Amino acid sequence: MTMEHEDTAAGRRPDGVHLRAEFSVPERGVSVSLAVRRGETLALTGPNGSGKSTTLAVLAGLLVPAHARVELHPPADATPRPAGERPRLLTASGALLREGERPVALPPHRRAITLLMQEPRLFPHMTAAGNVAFGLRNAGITGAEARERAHALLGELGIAHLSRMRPASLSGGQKARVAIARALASDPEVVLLDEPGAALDRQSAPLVRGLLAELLADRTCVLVSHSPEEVEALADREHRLDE
Amino acid sequence: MTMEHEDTAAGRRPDGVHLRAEFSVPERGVSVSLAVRRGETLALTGPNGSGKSTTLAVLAGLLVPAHARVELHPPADATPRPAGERPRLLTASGALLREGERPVALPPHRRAITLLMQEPRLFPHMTAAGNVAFGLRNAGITGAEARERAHALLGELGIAHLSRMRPASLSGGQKARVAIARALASDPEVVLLDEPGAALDRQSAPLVRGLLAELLADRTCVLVSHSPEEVEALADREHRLDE
Amino acid sequence: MIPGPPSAPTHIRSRARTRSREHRPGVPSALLPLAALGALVILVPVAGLAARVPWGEFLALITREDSLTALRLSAQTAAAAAAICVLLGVPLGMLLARRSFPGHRVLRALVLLPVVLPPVVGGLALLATFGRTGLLATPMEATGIDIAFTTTAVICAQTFVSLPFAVMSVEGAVRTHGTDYETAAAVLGAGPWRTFATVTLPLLAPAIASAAVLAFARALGEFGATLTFAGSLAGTTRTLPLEIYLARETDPDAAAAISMLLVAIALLVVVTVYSLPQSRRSHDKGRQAARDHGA
Amino acid sequence: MIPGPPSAPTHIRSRARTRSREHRPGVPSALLPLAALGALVILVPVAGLAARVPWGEFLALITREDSLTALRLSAQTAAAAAAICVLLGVPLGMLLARRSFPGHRVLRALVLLPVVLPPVVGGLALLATFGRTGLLATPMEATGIDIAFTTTAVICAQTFVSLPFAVMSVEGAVRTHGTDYETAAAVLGAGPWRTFATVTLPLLAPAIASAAVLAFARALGEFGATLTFAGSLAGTTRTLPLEIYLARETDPDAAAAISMLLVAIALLVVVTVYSLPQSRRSHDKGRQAARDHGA
Amino acid sequence: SGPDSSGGGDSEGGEAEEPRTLTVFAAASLTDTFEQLTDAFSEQHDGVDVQLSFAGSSDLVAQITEGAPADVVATADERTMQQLVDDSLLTGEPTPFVTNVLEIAVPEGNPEGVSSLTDLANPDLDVVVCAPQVPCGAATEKVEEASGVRLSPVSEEPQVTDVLGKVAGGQADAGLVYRTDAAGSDAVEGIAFPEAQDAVNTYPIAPVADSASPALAQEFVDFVLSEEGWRIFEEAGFTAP
Ligand SMILES: Nc1ncnc2c1ncn2[C@@H]1O[C@H](COP(=O)(O)OP(=O)(O)OP(=O)(O)O)[C@@H](O)[C@H]1O
Ligand SMILES: Nc1ncnc2c1ncn2[C@@H]1O[C@H](COP(=O)(O)OP(=O)(O)OP(=O)(O)O)[C@@H](O)[C@H]1O
Ligand code: MOO
Ligand SMILES: [Mg+2]
Ligand SMILES: [Mg+2]
Repeated sequence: MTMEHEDTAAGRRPDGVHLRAEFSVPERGVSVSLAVRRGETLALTGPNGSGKSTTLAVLAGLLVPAHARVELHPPADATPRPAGERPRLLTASGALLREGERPVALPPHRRAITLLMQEPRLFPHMTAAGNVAFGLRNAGITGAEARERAHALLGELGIAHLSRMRPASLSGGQKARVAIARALASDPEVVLLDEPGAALDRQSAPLVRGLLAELLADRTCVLVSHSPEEVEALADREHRLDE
Repeated sequence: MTMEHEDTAAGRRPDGVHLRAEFSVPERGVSVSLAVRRGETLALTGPNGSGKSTTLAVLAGLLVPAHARVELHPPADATPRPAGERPRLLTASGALLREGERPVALPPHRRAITLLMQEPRLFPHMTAAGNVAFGLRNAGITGAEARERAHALLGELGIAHLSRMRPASLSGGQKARVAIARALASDPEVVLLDEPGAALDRQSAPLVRGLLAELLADRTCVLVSHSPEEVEALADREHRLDE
Repeated sequence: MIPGPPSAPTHIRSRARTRSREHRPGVPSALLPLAALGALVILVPVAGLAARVPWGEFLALITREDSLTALRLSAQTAAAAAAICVLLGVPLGMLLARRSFPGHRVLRALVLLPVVLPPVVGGLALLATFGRTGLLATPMEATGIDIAFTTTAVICAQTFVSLPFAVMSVEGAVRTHGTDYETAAAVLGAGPWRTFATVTLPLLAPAIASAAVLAFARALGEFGATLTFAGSLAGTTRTLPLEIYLARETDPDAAAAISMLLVAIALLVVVTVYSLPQSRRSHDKGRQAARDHGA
Repeated sequence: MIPGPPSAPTHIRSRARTRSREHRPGVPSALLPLAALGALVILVPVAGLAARVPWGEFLALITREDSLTALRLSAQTAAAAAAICVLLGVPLGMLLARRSFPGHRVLRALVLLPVVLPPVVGGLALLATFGRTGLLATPMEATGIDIAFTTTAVICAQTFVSLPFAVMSVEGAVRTHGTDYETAAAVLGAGPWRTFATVTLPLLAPAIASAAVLAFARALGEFGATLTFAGSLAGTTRTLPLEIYLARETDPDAAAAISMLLVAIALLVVVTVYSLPQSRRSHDKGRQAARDHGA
Repeated sequence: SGPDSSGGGDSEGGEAEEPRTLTVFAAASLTDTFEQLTDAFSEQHDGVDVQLSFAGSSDLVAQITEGAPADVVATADERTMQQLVDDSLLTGEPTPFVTNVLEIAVPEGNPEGVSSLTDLANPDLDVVVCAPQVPCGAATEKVEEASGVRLSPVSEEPQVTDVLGKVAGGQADAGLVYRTDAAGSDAVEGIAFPEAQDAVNTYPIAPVADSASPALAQEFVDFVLSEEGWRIFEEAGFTAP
């Protein structure tokens, strides 16, 4: 085990793998092993309860299985990081390894991964635009620029006119779109999406799918979906979980 | 207006209409007029934000528009009701009219209508079976019989093994099935379903659809759905709302 | 006794864990010093008090008949007051949280008055109401009710000062809780009573437990209103705080010891109530919410 | 001034309403008598007290210099104590709600102790801690800090008795609230501080307002601990409750009048705080939840 | 401290002197008289600001023991004062300045027609007294022993003011309080009874050792013991020691 840590401590994978996970959550009957290449969108499919949301939770750091290996690799041609910046390396037990140190659990907000949850929980005290700007601010974009980009993103999703509404007065599909915008706003390195299209209507679904295709083009992504069209349109590869 | 009340006070419609609604909610930009015949399943479709959930809320009594007319008619061949039982007649402003009385708003639990909400909120302190039994108890079925029927219904939905789990440890699709079971358990006269199939996986969706087809066969139902297959399989007729 | 294996410190145990661990949002670490300071503000004076207790004679002091009589009376009256506070406070808290009516805001503020009134003034207010020359003197005489100098008067005084805390804590919980689950129950055909009994009450259980504990604690410590309204007679109206106050005059050691007895009962009751399964539910809920996101 | 149209009474306005009305789950009507009884338990004694006030001389009595000095002191100290209670109570309440650590359950119970201790005993505890022969005498002498019998001591006493209420109300709210939104913030890359500032605090605003109000009310009414720990010096430590206590012996009319003054301040502050936009949010949330189901 | 810093004609003299503060801790039952005394004292001592702190005697003792900034202390009985003597917290011996005796207090108009201590033994009367642990209760016990009258009170209060309050409010039919308490209240009538002489309560006063202005403290004590001071006490119903 320790050996492996050393191996991956260098962090650059010649095979272009960006994200790799191997873990089991026996109490949920879930056991997964997968790898996603840089820029690739991997569709994660399977029946209800097969462990798709659980997998995303592990990747995002919300769930830390007893035995797990989650690795996020820097690009092969990465310039050396400025001193002080941590390598984004998650290992056994979802932990960050730095040479000579005891592994420490890396909390979700330090993983350079954003997750669109199956129940996305929009912040009730912020407007739709405020929710989207929240994602932007975490990436350091603030003020007028954040507002502008939030508005633009909501526009691309067809709900610019709702940007000043609170989540409580949005319809199910409108909320789903705000959540998509919020998750993608900050341009994250890795995106995990849990059934982003489930609440969309027949007309919008293809539009949103088109936008997602654009946004995910050269981004590493794991997409959970029950919709064959969505998988077809967005994913480079499908990984099926079975019960 | 009063005239109309008198008209419908008799309550039996020769045309077999069971449920009729005419209302507008200007602040949401929603204006609807529809009628559902006894035993019919009406699909309510339309883009996100077009007012589908709003319509169900009005039918169920969660939202009482300023100007509205909602009528629930007894069967044409209905035997006279036992004294004391109220006629199920909802009129202007979602109110119940009894001769010689001022109209009073009829609260949701007195409408003989159950609603499966878009966000169904399973009771967190009850097990899956407990949630389903809750619906049954409101129909007067209690104790061992309720438990048995709850278990059976969960079985038909393919999640019998989860009946003792709390909602917090269920997956999205598993929760959706419990919610379906809870809404249909009590054998209600009228059922309103808001996107029941949105979280189901590719395999289960047809199974659940089959079950729903059976359960809704001679029940009056309004079904909101974005899935053409679902509408095709379950609905007798489609009513489109447009933005 | 055969010694068991030494219990491992937490961080080692967690290394060898076989179940998954959930990420639980916590408290920004910068706030921890403030939290610690807050705990110290309360704990240090209690330690100061404990340092004054002659622990050698502690048992002798607290098992004196006076102390035991007062203890019994205090336990009974505080429990009765807490029960009444829950019985009246839950409906009032729900009403304030869920209905709006004219004067709502003022009523909500008025409910706090017993907290603002110094307890002695509270006692005077009770005298001005239920006393022999009080507001309700005539109806009370007519019905032959005379609570002056009785244990009932003690319970009245304790209820008066404790009720606001029960109301506030229930109201806060009902508000935070929202009405989602009640709405879900209504559209499934459940009437207000069934909804209240099977949905609202169980979900509020932790808040009700908190309300009961707060009311009990406040009633247990009640001094001024009891003294002013009910008097101080051993076995009938002299609760532990009154006993402490008296003992202090002649025997400060005994006063300190009885204070510790009060502290001990409070700890016992609070720890017990919070260990009941239903009063931990909201805690679990927090956990489950975290889990939820892994679901 | 041109008179506006007469404002219609509520029930008429609602008939002519143009907006939709949402079904809001309420309170089973059978509980209303209990709620009313609860309100009466609090209101009737306050009315009894008010009946004793010589309203004719009210203004003269409360504008005496003694009263005004005490009023100023009370307002300042209670505000300071409430501020400290919020500053320390929010972190401590969050800690108790969100972290588990050894001794968690006991700490949670210990936090309630100032409620259980009769205020006079609380004052003695403070003396036993900060006094000349107290627990902290040595470090305090070394640093030259001497708070005994100063306005600072009043604030200390008020903080000691009020802090538990702030902690309990924050803890309850944090628990009920769960961690859903904080988790959502974390997976969007927000660190603990940003999450605390932009998600936790705004969502807790109503609970914090409640905590502040409760702490302020309790501090305003504080009597026993202040008298014992800080003494009763006009302008320095003699707060309104102490002034009332003094007046009560010689001038019951003035005592009743000053009590009403206390009541008036409390009402003013409470109504004001609850009218602030952010402290109503949870109320709105309740409404919005109902609306949600119509969405 | 007072705003008036112009030099006054008092003993410690010297110009440009600072406004001086004198803090007096006094038993609650002295509230009225000490407020009057202080006014008179301040008139004679320009630039002196006398601060009064009233509490129960045992509270005063606890406070001074813990370093309260008192210059003078006056308690309602000798037992409590003795604790300060024992702890060497006073300068010199405390001096008794007044005494007080018990009286029967009944509501205005004496509705039950009480006239003697024996009347209080009537079981139909609600009688309140002080608890034996506090000075007025100790006096009550002595009176009971000396007279052979057995009271069965409905309440034994920890402070004499609580007895007074219950009688004044009509809650109790009669109570035993100090004469000064009965005299100071409009709502009760005081009935003297001969057995009271068996339990005379003495109030001592003393300057505190830690005082920042010992001379001024002594001046205040002297003023309390002066003829002028006595007149104020006498008017309030106190008796001479
Ligand atoms: N918090 C939890 N505690 C215990 N078990 C859980 C918890 N959440 C989910 N499970 C169980 O773990 C299994 C995997 O759940 P998961 O949510 O990962 O499924 P999923 O693939 O996302 O399903 P769906 O398509 O329904 O969303 C399920 O059997 C579920 O019952
Ligand atoms: N509580 C509310 N307050 C104000 N406006 C609302 C509220 N809920 C919904 N709306 C608005 O009303 C309109 C209709 O919403 P509704 O939820 O009925 O749409 P829907 O047809 O169910 O959409 P979806 O397919 O997204 O669920 C939308 O424009 C929405 O923004
Ligand atoms: O003046 Mo006292 O010490 O209350 O009897
Ligand atoms: Mg899932
Ligand atoms: Mg909808």
